[in-house]
Amino acid sequence: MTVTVKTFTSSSEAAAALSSDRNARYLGGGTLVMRALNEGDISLSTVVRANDQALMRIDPSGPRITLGAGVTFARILGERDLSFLHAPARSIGGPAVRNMGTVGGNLFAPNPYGDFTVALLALDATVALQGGFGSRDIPIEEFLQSRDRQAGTLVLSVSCTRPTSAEAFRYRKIARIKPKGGSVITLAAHLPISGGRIAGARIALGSMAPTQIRARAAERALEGRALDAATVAAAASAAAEGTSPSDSALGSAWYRREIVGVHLRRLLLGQE
Amino acid sequence: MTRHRGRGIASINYPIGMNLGGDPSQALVHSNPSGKFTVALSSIDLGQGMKSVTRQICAETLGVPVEDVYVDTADSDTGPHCMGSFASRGTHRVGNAVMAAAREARGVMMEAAAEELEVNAADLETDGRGNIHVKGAPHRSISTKEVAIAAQFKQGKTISGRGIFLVPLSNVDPETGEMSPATCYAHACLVAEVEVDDETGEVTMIRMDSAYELGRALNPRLVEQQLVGGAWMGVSHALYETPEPYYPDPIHGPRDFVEYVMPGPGDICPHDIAVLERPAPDGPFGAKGPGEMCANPVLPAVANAIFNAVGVRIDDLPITPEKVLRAIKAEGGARPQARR
Amino acid sequence: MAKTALQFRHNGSDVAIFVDGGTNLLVALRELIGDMTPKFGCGQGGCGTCSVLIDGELHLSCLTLAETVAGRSVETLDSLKQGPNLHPLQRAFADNFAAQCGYCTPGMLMAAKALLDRNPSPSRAEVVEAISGNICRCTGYEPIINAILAASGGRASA
Amino acid sequence: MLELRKDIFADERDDNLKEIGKGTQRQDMLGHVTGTSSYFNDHKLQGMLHLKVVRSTHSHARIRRIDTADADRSAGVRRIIRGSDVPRNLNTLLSLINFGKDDEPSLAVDKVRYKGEPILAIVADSEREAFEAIAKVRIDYEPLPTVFDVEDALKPGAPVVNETYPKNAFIYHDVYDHQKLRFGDADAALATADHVLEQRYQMSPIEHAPTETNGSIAAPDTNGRYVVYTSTQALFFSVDTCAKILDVPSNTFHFIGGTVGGGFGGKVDTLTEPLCILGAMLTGRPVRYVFGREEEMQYGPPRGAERIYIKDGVMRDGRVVARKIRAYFDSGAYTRLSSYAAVKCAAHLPGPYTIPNVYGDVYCVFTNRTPATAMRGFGVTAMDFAIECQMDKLANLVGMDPMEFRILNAYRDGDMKAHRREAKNTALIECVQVAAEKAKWPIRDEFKRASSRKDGGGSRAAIPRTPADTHARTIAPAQQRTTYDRLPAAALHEPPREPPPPAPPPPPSPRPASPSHGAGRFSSVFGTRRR
Repeated sequence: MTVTVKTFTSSSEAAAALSSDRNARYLGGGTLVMRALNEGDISLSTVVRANDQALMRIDPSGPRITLGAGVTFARILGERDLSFLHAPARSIGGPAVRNMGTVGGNLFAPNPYGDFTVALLALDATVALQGGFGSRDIPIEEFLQSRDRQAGTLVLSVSCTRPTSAEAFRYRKIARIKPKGGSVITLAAHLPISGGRIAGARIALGSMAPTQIRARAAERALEGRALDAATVAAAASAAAEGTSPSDSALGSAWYRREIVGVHLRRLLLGQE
Repeated sequence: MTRHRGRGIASINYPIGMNLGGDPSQALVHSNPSGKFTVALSSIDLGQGMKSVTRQICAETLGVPVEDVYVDTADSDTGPHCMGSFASRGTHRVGNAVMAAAREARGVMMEAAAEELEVNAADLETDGRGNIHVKGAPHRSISTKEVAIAAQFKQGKTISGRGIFLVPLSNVDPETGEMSPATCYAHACLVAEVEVDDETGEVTMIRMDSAYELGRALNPRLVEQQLVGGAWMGVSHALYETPEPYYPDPIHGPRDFVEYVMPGPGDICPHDIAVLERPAPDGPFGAKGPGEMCANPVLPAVANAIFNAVGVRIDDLPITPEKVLRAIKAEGGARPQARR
Repeated sequence: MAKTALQFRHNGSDVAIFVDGGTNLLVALRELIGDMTPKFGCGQGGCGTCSVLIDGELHLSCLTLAETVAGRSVETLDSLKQGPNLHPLQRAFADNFAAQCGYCTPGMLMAAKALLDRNPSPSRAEVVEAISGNICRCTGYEPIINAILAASGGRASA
Repeated sequence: MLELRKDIFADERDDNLKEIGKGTQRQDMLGHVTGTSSYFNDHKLQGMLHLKVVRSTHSHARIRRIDTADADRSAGVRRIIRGSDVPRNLNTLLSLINFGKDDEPSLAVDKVRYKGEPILAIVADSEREAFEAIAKVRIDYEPLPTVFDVEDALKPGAPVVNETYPKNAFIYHDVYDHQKLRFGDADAALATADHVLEQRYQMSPIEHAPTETNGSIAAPDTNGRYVVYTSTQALFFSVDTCAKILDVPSNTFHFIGGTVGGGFGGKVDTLTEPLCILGAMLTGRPVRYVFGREEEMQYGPPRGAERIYIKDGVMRDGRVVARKIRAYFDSGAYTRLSSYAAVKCAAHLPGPYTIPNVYGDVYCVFTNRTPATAMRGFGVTAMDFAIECQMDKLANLVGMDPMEFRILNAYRDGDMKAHRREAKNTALIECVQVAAEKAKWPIRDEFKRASSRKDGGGSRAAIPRTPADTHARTIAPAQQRTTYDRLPAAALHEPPREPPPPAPPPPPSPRPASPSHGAGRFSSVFGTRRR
């Protein structure tokens, strides 16, 4: 049972191959699949690739932008129109990983990885999936909740909201190591302001649960209010509500709960 | 949100070599017919500079330029026995063995030169540039190459030498611990300045100032490599590293360089170092060994600086943000000590 | 085992090899082509010792499926020297004593080259970012940062 | 930034040397920057096989059964090596210097003592095929109670980790479960000290994390020898350890190494060479055994954890008058080198200070974790952390500046150290003075004028009256021998053996019928009373 590589020109063929073989994994940038192969993961015996140019497409125009699943973080950093995504893209890996890692792969990256997905979650993303029986779009939250069962489907692209202003979207990754390290927690906040009040707040957290999650209590504390110190304090104190962080090599659940509010407050107040 | 600065110090000494089996090392030195020397060792260069420092020791002892010496390490067929590269023993033990071997080789070289120049070997000296001449009469000179040719093809002499360094065995008294654990000691004192975030427990290194006494800096650039890299490792040990983050509970062990945390290139701070040299009577040109002890003072200096900054003592390594935060919370908040 | 034929440019020369399914580029370079300059450090993408340039972009060869470089250009540290002359980065690493055990050096040099090829006079922060995917356990990074700054004509100091 | 303070101790040095003191370029720098420095793994051998080990999934368990039937038939498998295939499947590293008892198998046979302990070695055509075979091995374990805390391990009734040391402690001098240091009367001095401070310090393990992982390549060479490319930090330690374990003369091997991608102590243990060579012997092919990064981090030996209790007595004027220390080295499941670390640590007490009454007990304790080994600052790093944190607390307690406090207590030339040797060539005071100067940390003139070369010796040179332990422990020599241990007790007193003949016949098999050759030891002994 050695490893077979299957390369297709269309994503639908790749999706079909993926869904018909339990030991198949789709090769994006290689940071997950090649590592698994290198480390002797024998549950993986078929590597599926697609040379479909549609997977590489970036559609940066309009109120919702679309990123092909095969788009690398380096490419996002090269797109001026996507400057709101530069901070999350830059927070991934070193330069080599950014040249390799893809938007689609990041959706599958477990803690302490998957930082870009935190940003996408805050930006109300939808994920376009190609399964054995056709394609469909699902909200990113639904995707993340069922991620373990998505191994047989192929992600085609991700679309997300373009923030109305630079201040409306904030992102921060807390790592032990500078300039790059694994996430202790990752925070993203999309706070559209309408008439001086926050309308449609979305706060997303990484490493605060088995997958990226929304901090709904903090969102409620912000919704309909002006972004002032009192509101921020209320959101910060609610930040850990509903989260279920784990102990890991990078920090304990206790520590993550203790600091998530501190970092949310600093993020929303623009403090270092 | 408050960040507090603090300074802490630590001073240490460190034993050179080990008290096991006499801690021996051997070296062989020989010349080829062009007067170029090879040092054969089984000692390991794992980055500390074994090949380079023994090369300088050999060149100095022989009285030839460093370019005329090449050090070959770690082939069990050609290199004589060495205990290995650990316990800060490389420079001292292996250096001494190389020095002894080079001294013996130099003796033959000077005899061969004396025969060519028709003088007494005791009246000759080396100029360090590849020539041997009569003391006080530099024009009565012969090159090491000419000497090597003469030794090989005319006199039938091998310009070579053997060296060993062995420490007298020292028993350890079971009742009192009386022993001779090492032959000499290096010393250091280090001042660390940190900044502590009292809401997250994060500690940032601001700067380090240090003084290291290591016998003699045989090569100051190699010493600098050890001290700079070693202090970085000290910071890493102090604040970051463990394969068992919940020791003694052996859970959540890191599997990669993301989970095993060490300071990155963005975490380093300025470090001003002074090197003192009090030659060890038994060291090669007085050298001790900087390789291990350079990390040691950093750990307590950082811990003491954290106390100075926020008034908490963390006695468990590594001093993670979590431990600092727990301690600050247990104290009811940061209690900055007198600035110093 | 079924083998797949693979052709690509390696340091300016065309090479052709047969790879097993799943072979990574690091293994292909070292064991099939014999270029030992990229090193194995983790196989996880965490240390950068296997860094190479693919079509001029920095990649981790251990996480690159070998057959994905078909028809592309791969550069390793072995491409840096021009004849007997060291590349300015190699000279700067030497002058700054930026290597101890030397094992991370090939990856560091490739990361540095990827930076300077795009940004000939980087700031210290940009240098730090450029080597942030590369682990060095010996030097404490300072001499490496200084070497890259020196090679770029920047200021080599802390 | 490095500054040479040539002004200090200038009278003790000859600075007119030609090569010494120069910042000459490293001999290996050109190789490093061109990538041509040759590490163990940079050797490509024809027909090389790959070795991977099957590791225990339990921290402590009896092995009931090992079923390799499916693995044997797995594609590409050339050989599965069991403990019974290892000629001498029990060793301890420092047996080469007659220190300690053989306590660690190359491959576990009846019991595993830490999670990740090797049980089988699988030699296959490719790494992938070795991984696939590993998945097909079935091992039936009977889990045993575990112990992970050093103090718990020493309690009566604790699970026995390593039957060679049934009390879970290394035995020193055949009698004690710790190394003692006794100098003066610490208890009496503590009773009359102005302040007493007792504290607990803990260091968790630390991983060496060299960028190059541990590994070796072994290959049959001409004339019956084996060439071994290795990452070892100690070439002859590895040669002789392999000769002992594989029971062949040491000159069967041609070890090549010397250029290593970082070690920091983590490449002293001869972790990969014995099985790698055995694989080459049993298959007749070159074999590579290299650790993956997770293996290196989890099962490569770390710097062991240490727990340290310090009780100090200090006078109002800042003089430390007594220091009492109890320290535990967590050796993990086997001895490796921790036994020596404890001795080195005892000798290091009480740090670089002249303290008239010092009392130390240092234990090397076995627990069910990955065996520990040497690392940069071995035996000293954690103790220095404890001592220097303690010194800071003491200075605080008596209201002294911490720099001045250290100068006051620093050892000086001529002082008697606690291990009963005169301090010579000391320089702590000067280091503190220069560090203070560099950091612009003000100290008073009297402390600026202090010198390591002044005011030592005299009454400070005396060995104080030292009471004998009133409750000296009379532990019977715990010599429970295991079924593997073939070394008769008398062998401990054997004179060094003659080196093997220069040209031995090629070994016909890895297990020669001739008498054991591999037991040759280095020529000296670690000190014990019996000598």
